[in-house]
Amino acid sequence: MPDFSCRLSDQIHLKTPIILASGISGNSDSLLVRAAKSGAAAVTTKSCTLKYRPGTDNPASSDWGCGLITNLGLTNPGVDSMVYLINAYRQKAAESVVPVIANIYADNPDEFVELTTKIKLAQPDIIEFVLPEYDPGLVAEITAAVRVNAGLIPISVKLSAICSHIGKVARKAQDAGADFITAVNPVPGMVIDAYAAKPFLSQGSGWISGPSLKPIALKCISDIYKEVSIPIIGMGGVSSGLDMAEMILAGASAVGIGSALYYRGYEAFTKILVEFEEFMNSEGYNNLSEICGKIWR
Amino acid sequence: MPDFSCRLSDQIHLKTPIILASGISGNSDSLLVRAAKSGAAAVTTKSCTLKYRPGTDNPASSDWGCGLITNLGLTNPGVDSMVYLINAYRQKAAESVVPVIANIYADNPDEFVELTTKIKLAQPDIIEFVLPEYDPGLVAEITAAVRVNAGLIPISVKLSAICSHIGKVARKAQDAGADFITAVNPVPGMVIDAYAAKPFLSQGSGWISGPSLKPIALKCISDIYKEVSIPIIGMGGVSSGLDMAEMILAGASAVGIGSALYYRGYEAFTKILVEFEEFMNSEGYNNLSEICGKIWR
Amino acid sequence: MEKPFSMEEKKSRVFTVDKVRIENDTTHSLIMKEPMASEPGQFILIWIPGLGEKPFSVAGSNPLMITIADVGKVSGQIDRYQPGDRLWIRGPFGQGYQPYGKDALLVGGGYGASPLLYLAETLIKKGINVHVFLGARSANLLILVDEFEKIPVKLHITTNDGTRGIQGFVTVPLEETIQQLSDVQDACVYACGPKKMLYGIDALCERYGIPRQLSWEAIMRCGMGLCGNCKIEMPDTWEEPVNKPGSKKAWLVCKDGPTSFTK
Amino acid sequence: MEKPFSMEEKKSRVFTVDKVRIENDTTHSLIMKEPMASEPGQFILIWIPGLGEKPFSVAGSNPLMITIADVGKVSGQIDRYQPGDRLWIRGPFGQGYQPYGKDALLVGGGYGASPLLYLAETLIKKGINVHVFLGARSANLLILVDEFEKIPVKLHITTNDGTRGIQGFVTVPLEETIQQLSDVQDACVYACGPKKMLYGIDALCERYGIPRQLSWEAIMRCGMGLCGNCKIEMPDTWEEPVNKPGSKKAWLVCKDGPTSFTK
Ligand SMILES: Cc1cc2nc3c(=O)[nH]c(=O)nc-3n(C[C@H](O)[C@H](O)[C@H](O)COP(=O)(O)OP(=O)(O)OC[C@H]3O[C@@H](n4cnc5c(N)ncnc54)[C@H](O)[C@@H]3O)c2cc1C
Ligand SMILES: Cc1cc2nc3c(=O)[nH]c(=O)nc-3n(C[C@H](O)[C@H](O)[C@H](O)COP(=O)(O)OP(=O)(O)OC[C@H]3O[C@@H](n4cnc5c(N)ncnc54)[C@H](O)[C@@H]3O)c2cc1C
Ligand SMILES: Cc1cc2nc3c(=O)[nH]c(=O)nc-3n(C[C@H](O)[C@H](O)[C@H](O)COP(=O)(O)O)c2cc1C
Ligand SMILES: Cc1cc2nc3c(=O)[nH]c(=O)nc-3n(C[C@H](O)[C@H](O)[C@H](O)COP(=O)(O)O)c2cc1C
Ligand code: FES
Ligand code: FES
Repeated sequence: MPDFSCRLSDQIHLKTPIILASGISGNSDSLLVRAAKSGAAAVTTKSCTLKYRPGTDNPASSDWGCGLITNLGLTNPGVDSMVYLINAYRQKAAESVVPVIANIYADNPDEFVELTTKIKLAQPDIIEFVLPEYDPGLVAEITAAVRVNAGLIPISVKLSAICSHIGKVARKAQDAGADFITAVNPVPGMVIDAYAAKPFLSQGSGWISGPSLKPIALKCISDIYKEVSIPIIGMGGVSSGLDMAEMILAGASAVGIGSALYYRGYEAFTKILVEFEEFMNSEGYNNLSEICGKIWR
Repeated sequence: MPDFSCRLSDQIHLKTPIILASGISGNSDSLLVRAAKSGAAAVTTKSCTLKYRPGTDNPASSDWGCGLITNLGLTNPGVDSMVYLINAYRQKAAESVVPVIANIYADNPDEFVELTTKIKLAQPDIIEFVLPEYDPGLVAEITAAVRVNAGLIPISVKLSAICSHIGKVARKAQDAGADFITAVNPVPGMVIDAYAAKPFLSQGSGWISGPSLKPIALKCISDIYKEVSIPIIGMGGVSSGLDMAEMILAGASAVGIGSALYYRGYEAFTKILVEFEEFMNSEGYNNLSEICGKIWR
Repeated sequence: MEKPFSMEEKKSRVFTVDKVRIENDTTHSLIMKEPMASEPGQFILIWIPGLGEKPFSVAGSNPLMITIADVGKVSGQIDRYQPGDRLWIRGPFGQGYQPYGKDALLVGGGYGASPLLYLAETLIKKGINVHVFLGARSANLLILVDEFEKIPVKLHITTNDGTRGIQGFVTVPLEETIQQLSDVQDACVYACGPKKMLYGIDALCERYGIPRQLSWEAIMRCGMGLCGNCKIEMPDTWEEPVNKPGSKKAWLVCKDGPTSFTK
Repeated sequence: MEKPFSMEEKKSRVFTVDKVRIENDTTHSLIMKEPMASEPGQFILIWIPGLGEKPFSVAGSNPLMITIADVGKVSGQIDRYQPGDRLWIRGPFGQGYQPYGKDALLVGGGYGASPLLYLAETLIKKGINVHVFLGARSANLLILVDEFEKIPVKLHITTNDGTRGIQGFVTVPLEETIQQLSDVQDACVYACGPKKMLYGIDALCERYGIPRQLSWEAIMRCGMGLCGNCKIEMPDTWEEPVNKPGSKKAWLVCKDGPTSFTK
């Protein structure tokens, strides 16, 4: 069996490279436990904001054929409850516990400082944050602010597939102190029902994830890989072991899955890993570093 | 039967709203004739540059399951030959002739001036141009330059789905003199073959068109529709009459098809129109303006 | 390696109301013109453009039928629908009831009875012996009684106020019937209704060691097993399947359910 | 309204060489371990990662077989492949030959013979009477002769220099055979080879009023009917199908072809 251990940094060692992406089950300690028990090597909480957000009305999501569209409106209990939730997760997971990545979101640097200070109380293994805009100056400012306030906790900047010149932006984030890059967040999209003459989602538009996102994500990840030296947590449309291989070949050190839980249930973690192992065996690879970024070698 | 006539401006009247998108068969006068005879209400030539470009090596395209990826490298005979080709198209099409949209591409405003001056010799019905970057200042500068040099010929700015704040950029283009907006050009993507440990296309990455592009395109078009008052030539993943309806409902005045010719052949034009007519009849619509942008009413 | 999913469109489709059947003061059934391949116990999502989308049980598949209690925004709007009106429906979703054993005991509380007529018909076709237990607070809240009377089932009715059938809870005639079964292992209780009733029935079944399939409700958002909003905790009697570790404390109604099966 | 296409993956898959058969100095056949459902006359695209991708005719489908003349970059690389080596293949693409009538006259020029063995086998199975005409400049450029000798066909060989078979062009024995046919309308010529040969055969067939299916070559780029690079003009004898207006002057080898059918 190939060696799947995944060393993201001196502090962060994952038993395999598969991670639960943010926003999937991430508002429930017991669902995070379920993900951990189902094979996730790390779990990410739902993006949390300073205050509770109820989220949007239904319909908030749909399978439109080539992928999913969702707009749940950042439903989350607020950062204080999230700290509680992370602790509850650790306690309930007991010996099944895996590292937890706390995802935060704010509109401006000041809020990010406050959020970082608060989420730090839960001592997450990584603080991941979603940027409101991809202006390079702002990216640097927010990253530096989170970096300073996170103390010893490593931080990851999560970039969206719509971030133009994503490689350069990732580089800015690295220079401003990011320990990892998480990529990608989905692209905006809209599903219209012609008979209703209305967008399907209550909010009009949403974000496109799942299979149709994969080639876009692979391009982003390979662009980032060429620009940075820090590890990339890759995601976007991974639902099989081969997808996972492609993402690592493009330059990801670990791989997040989200929509795959719709296609394959919580079993997705083990199924994808088994398929990935088949691939590694059939091609004679022994460990992850052999294939990470290999398309460029 | 509903009234399909499509008045893009005082000068440009199309018999239906369906257009051949740029890059599909657009380097051959006789293929443009075939498109016109197959039901295209207007045809667009391949993007042409000042000089001949041979294009990329194979593989240059693939059907990856949810859509297509292509990177043909702007293969085109150069603007002088394109002028010749447009004239040949008109002559060969004879009574089947439909308006021709000449698409041009350059890296900088100066080249755009030269290209516009040259392509004008063919007296295309519309000059459409693809921008090298979406910096708002540059968009305005290039649009103004093309506008001045195009004389009486209407111009359309073609925007890509990766253009962030696409509505605002379209607004800039309108303010700088664009008569129409064409949207969208495909998003960058990469298809990787895990067993080969290589990107599939010879150039590494390419552009994603076809079904998986549709929700992204619909979002762009609806964003543009909210910002501009000029007509939008919408495209991106349209391969059925319902897709076409969705795009018009989002705000397009006419609809381009490209990848659909792969899925349905040149028959795509009539098939899509027949399906669109079925939709219009079943919903009791009488003409295009009733549904254009209706999701916002 | 095969792709782990098929690229079918799962978007809402337009359905047209063919007939409306009044079940009681607040409940009625819509019979559509179109069919939808589905199993009893599965659910669909009904979208009223501009208003919202809510889950409903499949109450018949060919043509598609749904039974709706008017309790709020979406159900209230649907309540006004007449033949010819259109609804947008996607589905079916979730795990349905699985025919099991030779005796079936179907228990419906309030509009929880809605999927049971369809289930009863399916079980009868398989040669299974069907008992139906309908309970409600009062006679005017019972539904589908006339329909059940038309098919070969043994029907037991209870109302809390005694306005129809036996006075009391459905669990009373249910327990009597369980006691009369020749082999509880070869029978199954199928229940749908409020959470409290399900917990009660589960405890009763556990006492007698009889298999049961319970259909749960929760507030759904994504309906795709992603957001986690529909998470419920299963009763202690429910054993965690080995392929779903951790699901006992975190069971998704939209994806793991809506029906659970305890043998 | 149904979706007009299925979301199947059409990406390249890995195939492994099982056997290599030498056909002549520059041509050899690769027999793969895996099958590929396809019809004679269709083509596939072979990708050599890092090198390029080129079209080749299907020369057998179960297992997949291809016959390749070493003329350049990709074919030269494939020429070196041994059992166990891997190739990346997608397809099949395009329109194949359609079995037609009771007599079949198969004409191959040079490596143009490559799809004809597979075609002959398919036609024989349908009870069609098969003649095969193989032509080349010289004996050492002929291919598949031994293979055709093993199956029940009437084989005619020509070489320009007379080193094997009749000296001259394939059109000579072809014309003789056409003249002997009892009913030219119930027969069909199937040809594959250089463009010039195809034009010649088309003119000959036109003179005798015999149906023909010709397989064309062109330089392909997208292989998807989009770029227009594989466009050719069909001979004047070719009537434009009503559902393909304008295609006579703009026929796509990758999508309309590679085989044309003139009745
Ligand atoms: C798997 C599943 C299957 C379901 N099957 C059916 C079915 O077959 N028939 C059916 O009528 N409903 C069914 N429901 C419930 C249904 O989805 C809606 O919750 C119900 O119609 C209320 O929606 P609304 O928009 O009309 O009410 P809202 O405007 O959302 O709510 C109005 C008020 O009613 C209360 N309320 C909400 N739901 C209920 C409820 N279930 N009972 C009593 N009060 C409630 C709310 O708390 C609120 O105070 C099912 C739910 C699930 C999860
Ligand atoms: C529908 C279709 C089916 C085909 N089927 C087969 C087949 O079954 N077997 C097969 O061997 N080839 C077949 N070909 C031709 C094949 O696709 C390639 O063109 C050929 O193998 C050359 O590719 P290359 O990369 O090796 O040569 P390149 O490096 O591209 O070319 C090298 C040199 O060879 C010349 N050349 C290119 N093609 C040919 C040719 N066809 N004949 C003679 N010289 C040529 C070029 O002009 C150049 O000078 C088919 C082509 C088409 C369009
Ligand atoms: C239902 C849903 C909710 C999501 N919520 C969040 C979120 O709160 N924060 C975030 O950074 N990403 C969120 N995402 C994005 C995912 O973390 C991931 O980046 C994206 O879905 C791409 O991966 P996938 O194709 O595997 O789903 C969400 C995705 C989905 C499908
Ligand atoms: C093979 C191919 C070549 C293309 N070439 C060009 C081009 O030269 N210039 C351009 O503006 N767009 C080009 N496009 C983009 C199309 O015009 C269109 O914007 C895009 O494909 C989205 O539409 P579709 O999904 O219907 O294909 C090309 C698209 C394809 C598929
Ligand atoms: S409703 Fe979102 S997980 Fe069930
Ligand atoms: S190769 Fe592109 S159209 Fe045929």
